[in-house]
Amino acid sequence: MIELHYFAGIRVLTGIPKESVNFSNQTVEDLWKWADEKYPGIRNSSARIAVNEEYALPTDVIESGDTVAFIPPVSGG
Amino acid sequence: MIELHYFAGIRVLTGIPKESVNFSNQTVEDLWKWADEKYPGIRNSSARIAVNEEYALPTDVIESGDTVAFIPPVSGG
Amino acid sequence: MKAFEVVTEPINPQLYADYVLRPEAGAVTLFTGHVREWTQGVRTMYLAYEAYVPMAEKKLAEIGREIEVKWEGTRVAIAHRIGELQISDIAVVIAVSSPHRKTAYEANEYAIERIKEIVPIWKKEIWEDGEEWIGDQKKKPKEEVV
Amino acid sequence: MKAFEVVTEPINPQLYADYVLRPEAGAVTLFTGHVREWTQGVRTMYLAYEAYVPMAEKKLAEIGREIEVKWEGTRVAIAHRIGELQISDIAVVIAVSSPHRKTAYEANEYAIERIKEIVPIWKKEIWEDGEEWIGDQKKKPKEEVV
Repeated sequence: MIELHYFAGIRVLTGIPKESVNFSNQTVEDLWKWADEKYPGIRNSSARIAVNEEYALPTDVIESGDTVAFIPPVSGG
Repeated sequence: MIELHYFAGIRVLTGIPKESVNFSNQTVEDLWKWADEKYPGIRNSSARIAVNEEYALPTDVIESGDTVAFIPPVSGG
Repeated sequence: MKAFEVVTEPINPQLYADYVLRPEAGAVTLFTGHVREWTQGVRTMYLAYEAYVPMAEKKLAEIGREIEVKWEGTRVAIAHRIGELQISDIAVVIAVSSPHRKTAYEANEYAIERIKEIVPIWKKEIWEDGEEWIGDQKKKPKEEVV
Repeated sequence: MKAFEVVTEPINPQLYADYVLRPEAGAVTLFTGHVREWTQGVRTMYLAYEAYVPMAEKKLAEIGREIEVKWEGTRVAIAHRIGELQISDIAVVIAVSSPHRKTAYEANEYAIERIKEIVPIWKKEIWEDGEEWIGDQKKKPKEEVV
């Protein structure tokens, strides 16, 4: 299981702030595909994915127990 | 009469913070000559002269009642 | 206080300025970002900020380390507030001390630019006639603008 | 407080930041110049500042006007302390508010540069083994430096 966090505009799109899903030993790219199927449009949102609080590359592998966040374009300050 | 103010290093040179002197209808350049005679070296100190709280040009005329200040290179901040 | 934090209460900027001050410091720059009433002709009623708090604090600390490496002798503290903020409230404070002033300005400006690039914090603008999460696209409800 | 002043008591920077804040302001930069302990390997014990007070306040206000003309929408307050100042004491505070941050940084840095050019205030450095009024020449008692 991994934990997924959704923020700001992405949370509006998913309708939920977080969820746990069965996902392990797959890449960030795989997660994008899964997410875009479940939440059409999420991939076109310019969001980035962070794994365990670090921005991740498409080829990074997600392990069971990881915390993953969908980070839409930030607008702090 | 005009009032002369001396500050910082210039005050160390003159030994006094201010004085009143008889001076009117003469230029800033004339005052520099007078001052350098009374306080040798004052002219080489890189000071500027302010008349009535504004930096003055050598050709500006000083009138009786004016307040004149010798402003050594500033070092605030 | 922590040197790099996300807070929900009003920010007291002086705390962060005091934190970075040291005997070697000749200059302290303190930047505060405030909720502005008008942006491109649209009146903001208030803002709501949201953060991915643990990652945001980690990224703020990372920016602090970047600065302390890039400009020797600097010390940095940054706080960002989240939740509902009213006009003129402080959203972010950045304090930088440095032996010399030029560095204190440069490093401070660097910090705010980096915050806007990498720190997972989001702003929702609430106008009289709508609201929107603000991101790269900077959309505004054009038809509704008076 | 006045927006442009020379003071003898400790400076509370927040007063000046509060003064410049307005609903249009998205950014406030606050610069504080502090007495630094070490300058080029020489240890400062304390500083003494002297000013031609009426002219200094006039020139500070002039700098404020220059800024408000040069950068539209800015508001400025500046104070300089005189008398004896200890290590880390604030000698000068500059507060600038602006709709946008870039201007707030630029205008603030402009203010400190102008202060160092035109405001009749002088600094005397007091070291363990001597003292000197500091001016353009930036002399130091070379033989005495350890």
